[in-house]
Amino acid sequence: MIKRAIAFALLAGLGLVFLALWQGFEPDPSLNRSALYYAENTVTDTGAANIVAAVIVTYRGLDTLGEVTVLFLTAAIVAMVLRGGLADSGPRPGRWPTGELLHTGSRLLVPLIALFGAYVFLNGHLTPGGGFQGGAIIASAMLLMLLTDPARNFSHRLIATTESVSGLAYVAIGLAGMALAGGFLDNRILPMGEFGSILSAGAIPLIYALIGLKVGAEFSSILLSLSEREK
Amino acid sequence: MDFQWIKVAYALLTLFIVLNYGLLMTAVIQKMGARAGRRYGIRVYQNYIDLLKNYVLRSKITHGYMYYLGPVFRLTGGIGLLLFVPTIYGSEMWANFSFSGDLILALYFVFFGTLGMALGAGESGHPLSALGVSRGLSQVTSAELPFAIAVFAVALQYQTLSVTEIVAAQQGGVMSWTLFTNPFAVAAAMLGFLGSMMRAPFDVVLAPQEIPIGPPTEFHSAYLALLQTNRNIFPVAKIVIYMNLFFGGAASWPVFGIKVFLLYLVSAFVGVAFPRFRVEQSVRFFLIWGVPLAIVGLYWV
Amino acid sequence: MVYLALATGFALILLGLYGAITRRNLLRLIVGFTVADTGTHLVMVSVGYLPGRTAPILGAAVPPEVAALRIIDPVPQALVLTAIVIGLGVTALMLAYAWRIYATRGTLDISRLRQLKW
Amino acid sequence: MVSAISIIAIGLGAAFLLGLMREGREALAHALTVLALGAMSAVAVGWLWLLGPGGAAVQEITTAGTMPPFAINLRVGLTEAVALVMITLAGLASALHMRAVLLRMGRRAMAVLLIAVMALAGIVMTRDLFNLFVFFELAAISTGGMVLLSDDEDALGAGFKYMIVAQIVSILLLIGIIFAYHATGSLNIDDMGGLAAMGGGAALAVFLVVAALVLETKPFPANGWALDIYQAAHPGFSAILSAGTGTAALIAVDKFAGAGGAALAPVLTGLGLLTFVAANLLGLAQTNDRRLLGYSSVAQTGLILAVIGQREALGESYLLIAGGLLVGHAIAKAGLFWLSGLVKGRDLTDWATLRRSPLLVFAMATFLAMLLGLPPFPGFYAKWALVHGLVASGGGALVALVLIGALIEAGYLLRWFGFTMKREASEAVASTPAELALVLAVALAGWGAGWIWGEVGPYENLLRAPALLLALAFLLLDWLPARVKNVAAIAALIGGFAASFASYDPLQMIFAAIIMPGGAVILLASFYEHGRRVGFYPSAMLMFAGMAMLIVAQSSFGFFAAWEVLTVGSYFLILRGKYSEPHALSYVLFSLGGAFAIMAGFALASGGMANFTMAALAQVPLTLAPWVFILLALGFMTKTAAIGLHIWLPGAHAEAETDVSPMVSGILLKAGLFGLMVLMLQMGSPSLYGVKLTYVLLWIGALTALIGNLIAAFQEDAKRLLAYSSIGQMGYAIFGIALMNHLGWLMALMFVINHYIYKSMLFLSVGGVAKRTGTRLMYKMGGLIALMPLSFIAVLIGIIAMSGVPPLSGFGGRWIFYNAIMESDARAPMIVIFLSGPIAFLYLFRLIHSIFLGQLKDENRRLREAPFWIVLPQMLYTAFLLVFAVVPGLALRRVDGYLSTIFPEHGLNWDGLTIRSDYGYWSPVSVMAVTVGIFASVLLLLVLLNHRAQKVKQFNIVYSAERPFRPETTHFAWNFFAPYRKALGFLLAPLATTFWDGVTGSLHGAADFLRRFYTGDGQHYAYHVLGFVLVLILIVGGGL
Repeated sequence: MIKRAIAFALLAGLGLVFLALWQGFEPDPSLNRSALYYAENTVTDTGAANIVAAVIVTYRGLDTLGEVTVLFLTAAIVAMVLRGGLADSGPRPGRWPTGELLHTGSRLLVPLIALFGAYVFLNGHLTPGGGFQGGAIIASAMLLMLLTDPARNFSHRLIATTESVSGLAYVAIGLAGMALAGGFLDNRILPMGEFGSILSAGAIPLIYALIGLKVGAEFSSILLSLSEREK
Repeated sequence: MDFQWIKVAYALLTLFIVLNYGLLMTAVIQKMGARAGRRYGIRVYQNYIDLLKNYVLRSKITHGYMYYLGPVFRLTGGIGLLLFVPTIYGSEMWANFSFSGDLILALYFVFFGTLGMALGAGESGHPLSALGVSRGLSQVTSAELPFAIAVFAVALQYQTLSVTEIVAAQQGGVMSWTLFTNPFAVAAAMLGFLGSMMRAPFDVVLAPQEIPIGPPTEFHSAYLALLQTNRNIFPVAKIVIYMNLFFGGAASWPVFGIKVFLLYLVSAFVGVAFPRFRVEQSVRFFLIWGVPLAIVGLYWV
Repeated sequence: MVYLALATGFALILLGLYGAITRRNLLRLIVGFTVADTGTHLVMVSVGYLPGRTAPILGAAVPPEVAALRIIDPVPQALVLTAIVIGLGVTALMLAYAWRIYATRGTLDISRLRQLKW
Repeated sequence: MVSAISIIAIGLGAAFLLGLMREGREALAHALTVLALGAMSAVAVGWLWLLGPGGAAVQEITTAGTMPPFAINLRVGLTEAVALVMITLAGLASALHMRAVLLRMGRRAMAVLLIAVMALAGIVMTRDLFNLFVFFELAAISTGGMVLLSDDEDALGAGFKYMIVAQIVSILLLIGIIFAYHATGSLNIDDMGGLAAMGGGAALAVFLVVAALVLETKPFPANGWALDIYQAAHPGFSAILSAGTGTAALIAVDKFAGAGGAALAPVLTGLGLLTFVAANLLGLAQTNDRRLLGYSSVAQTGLILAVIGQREALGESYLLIAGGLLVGHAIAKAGLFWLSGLVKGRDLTDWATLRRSPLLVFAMATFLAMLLGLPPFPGFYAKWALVHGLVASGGGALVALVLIGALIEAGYLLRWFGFTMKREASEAVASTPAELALVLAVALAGWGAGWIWGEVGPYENLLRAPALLLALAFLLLDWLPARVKNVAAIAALIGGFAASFASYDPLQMIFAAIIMPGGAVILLASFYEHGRRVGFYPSAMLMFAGMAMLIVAQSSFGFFAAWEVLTVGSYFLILRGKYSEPHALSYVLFSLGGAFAIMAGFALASGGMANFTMAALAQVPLTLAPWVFILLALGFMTKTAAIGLHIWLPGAHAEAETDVSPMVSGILLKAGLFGLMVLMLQMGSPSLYGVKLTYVLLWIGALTALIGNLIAAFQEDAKRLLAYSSIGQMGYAIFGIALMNHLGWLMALMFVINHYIYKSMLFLSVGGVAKRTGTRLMYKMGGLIALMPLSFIAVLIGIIAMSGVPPLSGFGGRWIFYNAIMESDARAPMIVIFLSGPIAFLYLFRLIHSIFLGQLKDENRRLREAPFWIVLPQMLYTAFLLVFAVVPGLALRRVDGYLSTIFPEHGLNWDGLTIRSDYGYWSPVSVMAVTVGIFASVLLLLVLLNHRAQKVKQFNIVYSAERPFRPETTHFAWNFFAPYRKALGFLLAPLATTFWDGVTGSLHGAADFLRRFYTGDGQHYAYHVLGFVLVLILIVGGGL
């Protein structure tokens, strides 16, 4: 009881802080200088139509690299954690076989979902979406497959290779930016292309593709690790 | 100051006079004490007999080197003390070896004999000797306190540490004696004097009336003779210091004789009148009565 | 509208945290944090919102020349994306921990993880 | 030079590359990891080299080809480069250290390690607030992963608690960041300056960011999670956590501090100091080594946080201080964590196993010294500069807190070192050569850092001081046999004296004479030791080097450094004694406390100036002078063991080895006297509230003399007796100096020589006897005069000299003393010192009687004289005492002449053989001649009468007609001065001991009570964090 009261009091205090923030908040009437810069210069700087994508991949590319790394890291740690527990997991009761509907449906859906994922990350610089979204969609295909056939063996090797190769390529592109263009992760190492077309915006589509693959692989890896615990 | 060998002769003469004086005086005072107790007492020349007897006795025993040297230390302490202090004021001849050092030398030389004796007694291995030393050191060191402070008061009063100059400052009538110019210091010093004389009520160190106890327990024959000799010189030497510091000194041998006798009588008188203190009592006594008096004396200056 | 979204975000944070710091079950605790994370993301997006504007994607609807007047702030959106992914990573990690704790200790009660203290 | 961003690229690339590897190729993966970390370190070191000695400009690194604030940028300046080097090297070393566990856990674990290091580097370099968040999250997640490397099952719980806290922190941080962005329209930290002053949510936003960043530095009390991690994680990772993560978090706070404006500074300072003091206090109650290191890490980080808060006040020395503390902490803590990986048990006492390997002990000592800020390590310069800087800006209270915290830290760290050196050791450490090499390399890096700080700082480089280098050289010689080293040590002392002989003034000469030739004489006794005696010579020479540097020090810094050096050396030396563990600890704590007082005193006097000559003490403004005087005198008197501060001495001196006791008693104590003399020479006698401070010193000296002597008289242990006697003797010396007149000083100086001689001699004799009898209890001895005559003679001469009985030289001291006090008006303390005088006779007699006289015990009948090499120096001293007794003019006259330049009045006159003062006279030769003459005559008489005396057997005594046969009952020795105890025992009440026991007891009690705050429940830790933030906001509320 005391514990709840303390928790309540503490959160009430935090709530007061938030209240003060809330009261003091006023939406900007116009874009602030950073946003203004992006609005005015994204096209010339990067050639991307999706400003958010430009910010993510180029201007704040280092964040995104870190973000990808977070997933990589989590995948690695989750694998470590779960593998470490192998000895403890005793035999599990068998499962009900999955239904025919799911089987057939997934055969149809998995390629479509994967294709959609690829579309999303390849068009990230033009339309809403991008590498993360695309990657997540690809991973959902994976999830579907796992649901269909929990016993199925996936190639860890393939996933790991995809994950690593795309990661390495990402870093390599970043370094290439330093060598060939204005700095680390500068997207102008590739031609800017025509604004609005798929092969434009320099390295952004390439990076997004790598991110998409990597994220997809990492999510898959995490899902796989978790599901293998269930076997 | 050039050293003259004749001084050695004077020193020996002083020694001779003091020794005889001491022998006679102690006997007289002992006799007076006995008479006061309605006893007959010893013969006046008894001390001579005892001394000679012990000198003549031969011993084949020693407990070791320190034992052997103990009485030597003791007697050296007594004689040295006598000779480092000018005996008769105003006389180069009877100033003996006082050119070697001042009052401080005398104060510290007292311990020369004490230390040697204690060491000799210690080596004898007799537990009662050691016990006596323990008592003696405890008592003497605390009796020394009021005395030392009083001495220092006197030194401050006269702004000198030289015994001769202190005596010189007290010339010109009885009223210029320290006894009257700084009575508290003198009172304190006299308490210390009683303590260091090892007479009743502070005689538990030697406890002569009971079984043998105290540092001399194991000493006999010639060793004892040396100690006895010292027992007749050392008190006189000490009294000489008191006389010089507090009672105007002595400008001639007769004055010397009278003053020393009277001072000695004080300790004897107290001894007859008071019961014996245990050591811790006497330690407390000196700290409670002696030291405050001395402090008053020190601030009196 | 913005204020409402902001308030909702803050409320979600508090709600989520309340769950996270009072529930003893590790899984509920993780759910609490997920809710709080969502609230945080909502707050972030709300702060970048400018009333009456559209998404920062150029094209036919928003030609680059007038972008400055038509779009909302793209930065919080980018940040939120990153934050979401990071939150996801942390959640996955916490779940893995919870599983491992259950496997080794046989409990999901956080108050029984007090071996280290003082 | 490649761009510093390649540190991030290399880390990431290697991590991804690891993903490509097949299972089962762990060795290759590890090689790749090490290679990558090596490359990262190389880049970091390269930049440090370019920015430091190379003088290159700060590197701005932009990304995406766009200028900040529109794209993320990074920056590497000198500070960042230092941090990068520490982080990458810590990572590299840990990767090597954790090889076994990394191989077991596989390539994923290595990838996590790489990413952790990379993320920390990112935190250091980035200038973008959100990017900072990303790197923080990376660091947090990888921490969560690295915790799993531990074998400790509890690590899981710790990791989970950590993640709870990390979640809360990240929520706060995100909210703060987004509102900061809203207020400034930028995410760049460089645009955040003065942000707090902007309206809207800006102030709160800044506050939330600051709170989150500060929480990353693990402030008290919201740091329970960190402690659990430290305790449970693999030590290799804890090293990174302490050296790397802590560094990165501090750099982050430092970066953002500008945004908070002036109001933030006091908050950071307060938090930092609170953490420093509280964590150190709680550290006192720890028994688990890694948790202890955790507390210490937290504390050190807190201190640096406080320094960051005081950045403005510290001005240009800021970098020197913060960097020094940071580097010292990082190296030491990483090294200690790695060491803890080698120790099997987790209890502090289990570290005793290190003792089998001197190299590991050396490493541990190095690390602890670095943590404690001892010379010549960076922390020493930093602490000195910090205290000076704080004093200069009026932060006296801060100084007090820093020093108290540091003292508590010293308490538990050195107690631990004591355990290591003294506790029961199980089997030796099983360390591979690689692990050993790693730890040693880190220790050497610490020395290297010390060199660098010495070079770049505004002070002298201590590692350039010839004396210190000479002492350190003995570390390299430690593989030689003890006797060879002894020859070298004696040669070094004599050589050192000969080399600087001509440059001393007479005052320095006296001290130099007892330090160097005097030390050499004592070292003669060390020849009796066989074997290698590992550690003895470096410690002893360190002490001698400190002393030698002390007496010639010109600047306050040099003086203080020398003081610390001699303290450290003597601590190691004292710790060598068999049972000296607690005593060495109390010695070093008192000494460090004293040293801190000295440092504070100097800082106060200098007004913050870096270079302050000792001579300038004379110009301290009148308002400050008394306080400076008090602080310095207090410091010096801890060394001379003045009353109240004396309780360390008896144990330390008594339990030390036979040849160490004379060194620490005869020589070391004089350092305090030298300090007091220099102090009064420069400052005279300032008054405080109308009381002359030297008058207070008179009282202290007198009371010390009284109590020291009195307690000595009641000791049964011979060496403790001598030790208490030293206390008393130092009381006399202080009294003499405090008299502030010619003869008082002359006496004190004579005392310096005399005390050296007779105390060294007595300690050696007693030590030799104790060596033979196997006990130091005097009542168990007795009658040894026949068996050990030479030792007896030494003690005899020693006690005669010491008691001041004519004709030996001790009397000279007394004579000068009486003349000196004749001039003084201070009568009350004089009385006290009179009281203490005769008591010396008591203990001295007891010493010689109980050991050498009385009854020989059965078990001692077959003893031989003490070893030749122990007796030899005693005989040299005896000879010297006899000579000095006759011709005290040897040294006295020159010193007297020198003192006339300081106190022109009331000197001595030299009239042939007679020495005259204003009051009295003394002729040493005559006294000796007369005494010897009389003695010889009387002896002759006795020999004539008694020449055939034969020695009788032991029990041939008059004993109530019985022959006693049991020496135990016949030897009157135990409680020898029973009547005295009855009369004066009340003075012996151990008030000081009770007082200090109370202080330490209540500190421990408080620590034990307060640490229950860390309940171990992750949700409670969450409360702590939230509560911390709220309280902070209440405090800051007005300011922001």
